[in-house]
Amino acid sequence: MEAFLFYFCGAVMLLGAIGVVIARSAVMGACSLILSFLGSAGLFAALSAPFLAVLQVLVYAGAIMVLFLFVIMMLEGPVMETETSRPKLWTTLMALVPAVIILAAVAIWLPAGRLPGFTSSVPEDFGQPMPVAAKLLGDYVFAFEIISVVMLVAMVGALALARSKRNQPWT
Amino acid sequence: MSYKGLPDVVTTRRRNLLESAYFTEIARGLAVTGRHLIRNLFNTDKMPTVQYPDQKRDYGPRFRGRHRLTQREDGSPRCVACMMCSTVCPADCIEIIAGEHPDPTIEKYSKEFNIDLLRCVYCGLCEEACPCDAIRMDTGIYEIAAETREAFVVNKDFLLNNDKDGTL
Amino acid sequence: MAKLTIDGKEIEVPDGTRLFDACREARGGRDLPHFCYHPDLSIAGVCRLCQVEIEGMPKLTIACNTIVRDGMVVHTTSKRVNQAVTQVLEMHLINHPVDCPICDQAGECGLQDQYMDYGLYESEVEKTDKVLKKKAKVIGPHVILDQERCVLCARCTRFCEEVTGTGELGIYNRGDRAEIDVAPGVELDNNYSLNTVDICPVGALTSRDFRFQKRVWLLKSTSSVCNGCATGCNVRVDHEGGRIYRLKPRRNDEVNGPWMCDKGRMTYKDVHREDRLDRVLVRREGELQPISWAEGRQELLGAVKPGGVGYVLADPGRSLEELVLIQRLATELVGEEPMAGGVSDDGHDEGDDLLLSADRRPNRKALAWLDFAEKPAEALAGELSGASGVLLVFGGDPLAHQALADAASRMRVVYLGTHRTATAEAADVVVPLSMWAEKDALWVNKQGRIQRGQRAVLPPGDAREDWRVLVDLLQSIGHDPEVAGLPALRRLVAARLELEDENLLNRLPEGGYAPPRLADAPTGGR
Amino acid sequence: MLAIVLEATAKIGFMFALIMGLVPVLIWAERKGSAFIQDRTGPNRAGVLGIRLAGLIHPIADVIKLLAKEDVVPAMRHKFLYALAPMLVMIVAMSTYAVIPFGDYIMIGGEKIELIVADLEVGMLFVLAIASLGTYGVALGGWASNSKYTFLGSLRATASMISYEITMGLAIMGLFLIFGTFRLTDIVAGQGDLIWGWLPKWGIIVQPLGFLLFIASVYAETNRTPFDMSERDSEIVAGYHTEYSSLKFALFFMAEYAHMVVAAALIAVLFFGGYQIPWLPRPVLEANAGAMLTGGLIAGGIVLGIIAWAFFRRARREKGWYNDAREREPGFLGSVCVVLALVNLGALGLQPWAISELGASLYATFAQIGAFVIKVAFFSWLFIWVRWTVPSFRYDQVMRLGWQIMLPAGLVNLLVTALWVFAVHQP
Repeated sequence: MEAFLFYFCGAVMLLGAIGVVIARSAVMGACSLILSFLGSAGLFAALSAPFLAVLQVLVYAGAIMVLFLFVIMMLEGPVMETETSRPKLWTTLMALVPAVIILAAVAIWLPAGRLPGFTSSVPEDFGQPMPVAAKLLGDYVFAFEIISVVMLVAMVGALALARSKRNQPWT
Repeated sequence: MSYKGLPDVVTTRRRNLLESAYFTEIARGLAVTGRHLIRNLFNTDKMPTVQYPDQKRDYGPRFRGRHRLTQREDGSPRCVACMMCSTVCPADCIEIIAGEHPDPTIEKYSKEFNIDLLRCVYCGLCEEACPCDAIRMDTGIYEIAAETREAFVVNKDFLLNNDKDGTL
Repeated sequence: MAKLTIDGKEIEVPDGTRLFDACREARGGRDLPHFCYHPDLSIAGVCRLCQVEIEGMPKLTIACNTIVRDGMVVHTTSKRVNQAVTQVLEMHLINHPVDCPICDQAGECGLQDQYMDYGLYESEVEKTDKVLKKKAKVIGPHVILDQERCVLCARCTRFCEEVTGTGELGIYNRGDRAEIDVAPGVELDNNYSLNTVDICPVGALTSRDFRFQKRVWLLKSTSSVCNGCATGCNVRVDHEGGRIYRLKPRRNDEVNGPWMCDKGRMTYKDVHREDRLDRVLVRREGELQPISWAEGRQELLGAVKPGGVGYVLADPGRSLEELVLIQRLATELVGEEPMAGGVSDDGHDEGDDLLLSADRRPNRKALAWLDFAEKPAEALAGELSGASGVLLVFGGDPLAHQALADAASRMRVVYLGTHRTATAEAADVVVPLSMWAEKDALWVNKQGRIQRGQRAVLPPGDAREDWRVLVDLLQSIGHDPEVAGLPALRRLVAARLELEDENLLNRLPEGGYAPPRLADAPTGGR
Repeated sequence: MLAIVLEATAKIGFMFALIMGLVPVLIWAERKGSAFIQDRTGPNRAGVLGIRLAGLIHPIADVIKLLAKEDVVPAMRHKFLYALAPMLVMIVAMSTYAVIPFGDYIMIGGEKIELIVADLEVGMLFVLAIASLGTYGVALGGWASNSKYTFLGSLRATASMISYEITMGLAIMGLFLIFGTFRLTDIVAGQGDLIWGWLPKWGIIVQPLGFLLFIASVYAETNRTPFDMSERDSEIVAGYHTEYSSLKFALFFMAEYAHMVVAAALIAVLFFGGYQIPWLPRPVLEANAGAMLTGGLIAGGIVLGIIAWAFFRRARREKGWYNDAREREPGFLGSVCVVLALVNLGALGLQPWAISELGASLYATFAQIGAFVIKVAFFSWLFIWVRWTVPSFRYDQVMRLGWQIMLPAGLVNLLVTALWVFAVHQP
């Protein structure tokens, strides 16, 4: 069961990832990415970490990707699959070669016998709300808050940049 | 200038805190709609809705229904094809083709008289324009149905022999 | 010059002016009420409607029979005048039937207009007391008479006496029995009889052709030029819903005055004739088959190519612009020689000395201006038998001549025309053209006067503005005349005629323009 | 294994039946309710052999119509996403129910079965996560239709969902703090207590502001008036589902009502004690099962009798109105009521006052399920009621309300609750 879930969710993730790369339209790419996120959420769930799984869906698939999609749809507008040129050989190679190298590296360095029929060895309270909270708001509270501030700054900056172009007064 | 003593400028009152919080106001609105609901639930018969095909309203004698062409005492149509009705018709729904009548005392008559009931707006201007009282809208028929658009173009024979049925 | 005061307004008119005309001028173009007065007829003074009050004269005077005098003080709208006009009008209306709903004149009726201005009283005459006379009496091939409606203004009788000199109509009996009629055995059958209908202020004389066809207020009018003969009478095309109902003369004192012949009035019927061409026809398996415009255009462009065309034949029935373009096209296609402006035997009939010209083509003068020679049928037949390839025919019906038909039988005939004529039947490709009322075009009458006819109705089916077809043809053989619209086309024509002002034809005056340089050019044809 | 599968199937079946049963009833209630609110008669034509049930047959006719209709699709659509969108909406609407407890437990053969499909520890978060996925159905559907109206509709839907999801999360955060869990079963169980011995410890009592924020944002999430800007008829035709027809449209349409039901269930579970009957905890129910059942049967019989009498009176009055099968309807319905009343009274012969212990337990369970269903039905009706009472907000008003008022209010609510919980629970 565990192995089935792992392989299934992994396949979904990979499928989504491939879709992101090969999708013609940006909207389809975004949808593939969501599929990939859902796969990873499934992986978390298989690791008995429903909190993380739900957060994955809630934050990434539910919130961030909706914003992505929103922006893409705004920019692309209601237009349908436009004709795009086929990828050239050298661009394909540039993508394929690193991929093959990474795959080979993983295959070589991955301890043999670990993958099919593996057994879980995550801690019992992995990904439960309590320990996650303890880590975020206890051990790493400073980093967490700093990141929040950085993101706030980035948000204000983005707003300022977007505004200044139009030369409009602040409302 | 003020109209019937009403003020020219309508001043709106600022909402107070309770009102702008919406929820109490929404509750009051719910009470209003709920009152209507309950009242109608227990008085379904007193609703103003007319159950149309089963019940019908009575219309006054001046109600403008489907047109008809009137006849002289000898049964010939009164229409002399003066085109007043088709000229005044705002919907341009009356088509008349005039012709020479074999009877020299009548001289001009309408060889064809077609009304496109789909275009007609039932304004009654044709009745008013007619100098011979030849066209009237006093049949009281307002249910007009046909299978094709062409069937809604009714001719002289139809208009002269108007039965009291809406089907064309 | 005489100075006089009319309704408090001082005006100055030449000596000998009729007071009626002076009043019109003083009243801002508004006529005095009148039935009998007509500027082109003698003064009768019978209707008594144009009465005016002249200070110093004890009684009211009719303005039409008064010549202005210096220092006259005239009132046309005083209470006395108005009362008098109303009473006279009531007199006129005593026996006039209440026929307006079935009267063709309704809408352009003098009596109606006058009644709205001066009447509007309750009639004291019972309908049953009215004197009954003959209604709907056919008095000629074109005219029908309703004696009850007549107000005895005598315009029609004067017209028949003074203009045509035939004198068919007269006033018979006296008092309220007086009536217009023709003498027994006489018909009102001169070629100008419908003018009596025009000048009749009421519905007594009506046109048999137009009778009950349309109420006049529904008609729209477009000014045009009659194509019936070389006179080029100015006409008003009355049409509605894409259909022409009648032609009326339009006053042009240089050409036709206020009149027009009956033959010319009937020419509109050709526009709606059954045998009008409205599709491109191509001969397939011996039969003329209709095809779409797109296909037909390809067919036409394919046939009309330099080297492929052996002879080009035009017709003086085409407009000036078209003739210019046809000539240009012919020059590009076949060179100088193998072309003709038409068959000089065609389009001649009996004329009269009033308006109808023996030359029945509206534009023969233009051919002469363009040095676009017409040729007799025999000569053409000879030339055609020497030619080969495509015979391009623009309008007319040249192959009605047996000799020409025989000579052309070896050639592929491409015919651009308006009706299914003998030429169309003999042709391999037939392209529909528009007729005079369907296009904005220029016509040169026999005086050498360029007149403009405007488009009244749309051409039938696939037919379109002819000059566009010609420009299309010119472009396809690589000689773009670079005309995108009518103004450019008219400039092209002006340049071809070497007129002093290139935009002259775009600003043609109402009555047309006769270029003095071309006035002495020889008339084409016989 | 078989038992687990059977148990899960039964629970899923119940929830599915509840939702899909409520959807046509809600559609009917929407039409008939709006009609009565506006002094109209509402649907009353469709009927089977004259039985019209005041318009309840109309949803059935609608379903048949939508199934039989031609599926008209825009030519320039994005084929895959266009087909995917309605499925996505329906899947999302249906999967949220997994974590909603519809009853306490039921004893079958000595087994104690929890009445919830999946009792997740992060139950409420699961609901939020799934609900956030619901945006995609709307957004992609509108985009894939390739029409300006649908596109505007999907943009608006996306914007409002992004805006109100945060408020929705914040609004219930206080509740989590008070009950100390995300698990919905625990939250419901916690609401069975009484404060000071008489006030039920419902969510609305302990979190009134949270409740207001939650209900408002839930209305926004379900795209119901006054937050219906993504399908506002007067501005953008029908919004994101303008280009959908036939069964695809039916999916969107049903999903809207399914969403309403889930929203109503959530309101009931979070703020109104779920299946808890106030002042009647389960032990009390079990102890007095016999008396309550007997009383209930007698009361039911009397009420049914009154209804039957009303029907018969109506039948007499309507005689000669229609001259067709419709005239038989009140008489038929009256007879049905009489039969039901007789069944009720006849059940007294089974001596319900001497009910067994197992029977008492079952009675308590079904009473609680009934309480839950009644609460869900009421809040579903509230959705409809509000729609026909409150006019819509403008787009900018919706955005301002969401970001400038409700979000700060949610934050304040959370802060105050956190401080209170800290003060109370800190030793």
